[in-house]
Amino acid sequence: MAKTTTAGTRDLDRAGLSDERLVAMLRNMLLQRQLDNRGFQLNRQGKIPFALGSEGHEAVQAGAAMAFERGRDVLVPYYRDLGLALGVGMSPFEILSSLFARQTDRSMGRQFPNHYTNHDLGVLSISSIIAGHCTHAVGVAAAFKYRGEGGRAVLCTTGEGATSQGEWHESVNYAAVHGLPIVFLVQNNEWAISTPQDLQMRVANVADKAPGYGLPGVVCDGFSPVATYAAMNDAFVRARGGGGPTIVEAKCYRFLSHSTDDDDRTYRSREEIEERRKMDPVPRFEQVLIEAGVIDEARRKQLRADVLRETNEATDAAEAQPYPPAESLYTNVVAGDYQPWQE
Amino acid sequence: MAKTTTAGTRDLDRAGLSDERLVAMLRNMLLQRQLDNRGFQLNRQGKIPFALGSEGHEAVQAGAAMAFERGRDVLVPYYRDLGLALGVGMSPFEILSSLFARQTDRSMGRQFPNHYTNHDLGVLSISSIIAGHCTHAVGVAAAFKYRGEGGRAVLCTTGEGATSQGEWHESVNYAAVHGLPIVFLVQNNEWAISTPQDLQMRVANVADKAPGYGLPGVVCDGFSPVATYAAMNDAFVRARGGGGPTIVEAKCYRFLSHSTDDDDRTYRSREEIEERRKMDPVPRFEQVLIEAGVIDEARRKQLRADVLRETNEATDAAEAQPYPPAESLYTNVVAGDYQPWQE
Amino acid sequence: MAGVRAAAGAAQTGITMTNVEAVRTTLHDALVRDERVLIMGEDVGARGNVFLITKGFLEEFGPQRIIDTPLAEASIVGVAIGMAMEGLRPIAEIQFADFIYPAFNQIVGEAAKIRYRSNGDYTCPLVIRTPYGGGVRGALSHSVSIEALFYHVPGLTILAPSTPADIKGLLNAAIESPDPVLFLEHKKTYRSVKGEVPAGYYTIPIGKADVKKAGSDVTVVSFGYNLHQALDAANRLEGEDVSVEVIDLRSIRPMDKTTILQSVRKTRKLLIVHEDNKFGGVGAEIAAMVAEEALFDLDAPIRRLAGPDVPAMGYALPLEEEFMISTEEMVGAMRDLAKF
Amino acid sequence: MAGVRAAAGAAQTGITMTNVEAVRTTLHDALVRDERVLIMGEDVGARGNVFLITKGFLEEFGPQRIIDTPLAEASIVGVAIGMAMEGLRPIAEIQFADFIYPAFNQIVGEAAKIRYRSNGDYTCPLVIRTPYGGGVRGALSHSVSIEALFYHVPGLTILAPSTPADIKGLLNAAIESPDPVLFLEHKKTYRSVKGEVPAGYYTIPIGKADVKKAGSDVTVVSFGYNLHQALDAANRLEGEDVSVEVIDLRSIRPMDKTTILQSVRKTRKLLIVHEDNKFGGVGAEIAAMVAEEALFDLDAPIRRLAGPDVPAMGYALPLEEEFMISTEEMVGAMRDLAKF
Ligand SMILES: Cc1ncc(C[n+]2csc(CCOP(=O)(O)OP(=O)(O)O)c2C)c(N)n1
Ligand SMILES: Cc1ncc(C[n+]2csc(CCOP(=O)(O)OP(=O)(O)O)c2C)c(N)n1
Ligand SMILES: [Mg+2]
Ligand SMILES: [Mg+2]
Repeated sequence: MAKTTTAGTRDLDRAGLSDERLVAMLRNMLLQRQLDNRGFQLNRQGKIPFALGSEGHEAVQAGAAMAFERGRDVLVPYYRDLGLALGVGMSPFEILSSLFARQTDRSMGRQFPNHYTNHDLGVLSISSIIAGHCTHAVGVAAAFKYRGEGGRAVLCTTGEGATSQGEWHESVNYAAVHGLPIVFLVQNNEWAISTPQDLQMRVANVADKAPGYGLPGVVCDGFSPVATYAAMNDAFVRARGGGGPTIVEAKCYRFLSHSTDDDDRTYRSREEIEERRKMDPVPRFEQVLIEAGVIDEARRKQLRADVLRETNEATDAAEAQPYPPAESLYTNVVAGDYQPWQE
Repeated sequence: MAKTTTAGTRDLDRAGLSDERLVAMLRNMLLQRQLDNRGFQLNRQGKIPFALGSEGHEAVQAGAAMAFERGRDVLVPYYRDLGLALGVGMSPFEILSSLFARQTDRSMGRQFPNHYTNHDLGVLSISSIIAGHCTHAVGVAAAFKYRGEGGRAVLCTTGEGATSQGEWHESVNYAAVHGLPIVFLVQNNEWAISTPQDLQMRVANVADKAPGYGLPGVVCDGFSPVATYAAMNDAFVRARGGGGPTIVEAKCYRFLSHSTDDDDRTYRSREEIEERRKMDPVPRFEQVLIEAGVIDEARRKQLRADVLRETNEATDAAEAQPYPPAESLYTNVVAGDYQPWQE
Repeated sequence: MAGVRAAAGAAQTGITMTNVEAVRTTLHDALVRDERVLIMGEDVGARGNVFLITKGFLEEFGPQRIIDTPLAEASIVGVAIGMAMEGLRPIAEIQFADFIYPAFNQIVGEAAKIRYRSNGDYTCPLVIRTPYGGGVRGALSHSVSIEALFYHVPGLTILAPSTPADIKGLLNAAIESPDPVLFLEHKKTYRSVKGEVPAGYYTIPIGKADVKKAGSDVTVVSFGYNLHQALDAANRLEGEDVSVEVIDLRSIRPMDKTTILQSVRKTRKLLIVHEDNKFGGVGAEIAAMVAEEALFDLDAPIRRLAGPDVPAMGYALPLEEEFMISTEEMVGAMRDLAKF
Repeated sequence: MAGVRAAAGAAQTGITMTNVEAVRTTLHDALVRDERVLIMGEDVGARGNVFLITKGFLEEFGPQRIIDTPLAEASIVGVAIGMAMEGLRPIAEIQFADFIYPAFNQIVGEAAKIRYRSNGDYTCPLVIRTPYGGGVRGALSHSVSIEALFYHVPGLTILAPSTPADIKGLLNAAIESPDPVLFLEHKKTYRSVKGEVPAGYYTIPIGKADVKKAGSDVTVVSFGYNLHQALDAANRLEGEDVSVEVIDLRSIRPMDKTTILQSVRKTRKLLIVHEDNKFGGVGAEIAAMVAEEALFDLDAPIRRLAGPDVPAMGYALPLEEEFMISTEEMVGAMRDLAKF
């Protein structure tokens, strides 16, 4: 029978991470925050039609990315995974090319922002259809197992709202029955657009759903990158070693409106947001590292300056790129030339 | 937090049922067995193209039907629910009209056998698409709650295989979130055609899935009509009283092949079936009632003779009916006359 | 295409409103009129739907009637089906048409067949509303058209009105209908199309197209956002002495044979315009019907101007523009056909 | 229609087998040939599929390659998609076509768009096989045709071969294809249609129709079970000196314009026959294409003989017979058209 454990604390229990890796996580979080803000800024400036923020998810994603092994593991993300995308190796230039829908975007300006693809890095292409990607993640894990590629695992992410979808259920169940190397990371930010968790499910934790699949379910503090790393690393190690899937629920919060098209003032209180803001993982983790002596104030400033510069450079470079040409609409429908009426 | 309890024993703990009701359950079981056999017989005689048996499910269905309140509750069955259909008031003639696809069938010979409909009795029309009916059951329960019709509940049945479907998950979750008056009865007969339970889920009991929805999950002995009645009655009482949904799992067995189109020798051992046959609920419940002095041998014989006569009469009467006319193919597509091209 | 006017023809007195307002007020009136009417979907409650169509409804009608569902489309439609079978009049919303696929089984496998399979013992008076269509930078999964995935399905009714007055009349007809209706709202017309809406309750019969502009040289059949462009194009061609009749299909299933054939027999030339991909789009059935019934009345091949056969418009502006049919292309096609 | 012979034309030496045997041996060879090939679905293991197509495969190839999945179609297709994206060549089975609806999202929303949305960064070489069609007393949910629900979708390939030789060649082509293929097998032809199958590995190009019988008076386009009836009907009409050309469409998306237009330009008369409902069926696109490209080559209206526009055939024999198109009806339609 599966058990539900709670991993993670907020102290600098560093979970075996070196100073270098702790700083790398902080850098990832700072860069995510910076790029995130840039998206909203560009939208306000009228330069891009849409942006979707991940503020409040930085710690989850930095921690999860740190547990991910580049070149071995595969990421099947969802649209709020900017930090994960960066964490597994995508560049700010790629992110901004996607925001600007430029030719240098890997999808050549086809995809909505935040719908990354990078086969080289093992980042699967996703649609906007909530939970539609979860079965794909399971299929990749099944391929690893079929080919006997021990030591590889898949990271499949969603929000808590996505767990209501039938396809999420089918994915977790299939992975459980077949004991596949996969980690289901649920980033529980309390809201699905305007729908709060209690209209989505009757349980307190998404992780409570795990025993019904015969799986371990773990809740971790998604405001702490170390706690998330620890929980995710356990799950990854289990998956890579043939121990099967885990559901990890990282409790976090969505600080911003759902997207630039949303206005959260209609459905949630300013007090709730302020309350959660006190836990803001970015300044908190900076503080933790400073107090632990891992970085000093100067290094903090330096890091902030670095990610700003990087973001500025990437913004300018991406903006300078051309749109994809209109003719590119017709390519890559299927292999080769494509006409539904063949001559 | 939900807990999983196990209800039911095999003794004649009569769960408050009068002699009359105990005998009614037995009669239902005998009739179900008889009609079931008749279907297979007619198929072997080449009189009908298809039949699907429910042998091994008699106790579950007699018990569940006894907990159902006619005229108040609604049944959303699945295709193996012959005993439930009878138990809520459908006649052998209706069943046989459906097997023979005669004009007197409520669907006018449209539906596959075992896909009942009877609005008067509160039996919802279903498709063959596994779990497709579960959301409908939830919708009916939602209507009861919306209209403030306390004291009414919905019975939604499936096999254990159906619980793998995304739509089953969405149904149970919706009902849980909204606290609806519904009982999900899962008739776990160990097989889904040729697929055993362990290729369907990684948990030992379907009822183990209930806590993940914040619901009570109950396992009962599906070879005992009294045990099933007891578990189902608790669940119905809870639902009718506003206590929300319950998942009841009745452990039973499918004694026959999946249908007349199936041959189970390819995928399960004769030994397994023989072993389960020892638990055959029909002779066992007869024996229980005889030992308890509720019926005697003569009454047993009489009951058997009664259901045989009833079945024979219904067979003759149904067979004598005409097929629906070819023109009836075109009616009831939508209300009124129907042409996709309107003139 | 901001500021497009609703099609002419109606000398109605009423209020001028946008398409989105027409949806909103019609839903509101239905809730007031009939207790059996419920609205359910994702974010229809406190948020008031992502286009603010149901804004304020939660406060006015309460959470029993304005239901924020879990994020699961199959259950949104499926639960609504159960309610409908039990006598309520649910209006289910799919937040964007692109997200209707998970509910396909419930719509096609279930809702459309309930009356038929039970031979009328049960019915399914259900409305499924959803915004569709492109031109709003929605990229691959916020801009598809879906009518062609459903219009083949017996038992379903599909409506796609283009003007506020038609929206009101047909949405009322959908809610009155004793059978399941898929109600499609082109999101680019939500705020860009305005028109007068008659006061009071009325319905428009399902299955009737509407001649939005009379003409004699070419018949154009269209609907949705394209309809407004087609009217613009037809108006421009008046200057060139080309007289175009523009038919607003409005009802996709059933379709109006009489109106189309009457017009084609008069103009002897047919152009079908729709935003969705051409191959297997609804234009195919219209062309096939005319080729079956009025072949010798035609003076030119039947022309379909439709979306290219690629999965969707891209996010980048040039990709969206390339996918969408421009008014200029319509002018060109009408002119060519007139001259043929 | 037991004992129908496979369509003529091929002077192939090979083995004579039924359609179901052709599916079986082709799958078997693919498993032997290519380690990346897996078969997954409900009851494909010990049961060997409900039509015994994969019987014995589990013993021969093991449970890692012959996967009895949980009862959940969205995951059957979805997991196969993931495998395909990761380089395997899964062949997913939907037990009956009627049960494909829950997987609609994965097929239409996902598989069909993966190459496109990633601009070729990822591909989805996936085959989805499923038995479809009626005439076997399958009633409402074991006899539907589904091609029209999918043929509108860019990015998908849809094949529906009718003879054992075509099944082998096109199933091999499907497995070789780097893009998702929906492979439709008419279940009434499984055991009733026999024919010779060339030995050795071969493929038939996707998108090519096949003239199964040459003729000069009328062109008939059909596929599936109907194709064999159409050949019967055409043969009967030879006695009346009516020469019918019968084209086996085989590939539903893409479709073969050249073969159809060549034939129509010769016979000047077109009859389309398909079992699925008429309105919005694939016959609509064929008629529309011809009305667009060859209108003035026609000497008669384009005729479609198709299933009635009701949700499905019923279980009672008269309802099934009324739904299915009889060979006599085909004879009548061909004769009428020839005389037109
Ligand atoms: C199938 C589907 N339905 C609806 C939507 C619209 N939608 C986009 S995001 C979202 C909320 C998702 O919530 P959650 O899973 O909690 O993730 P979060 O956005 O909170 O990170 C919704 C309803 C969609 N994209 N796909
Ligand atoms: C969506 C769907 N997929 C597949 C089938 C084919 N099928 C019919 S019954 C069945 C097994 C169902 O097993 P279970 O739910 O355990 O019920 P049981 O038949 O054992 O009572 C399957 C796979 C179907 N009817 N619907
Ligand atoms: Mg969320
Ligand atoms: Mg079972």
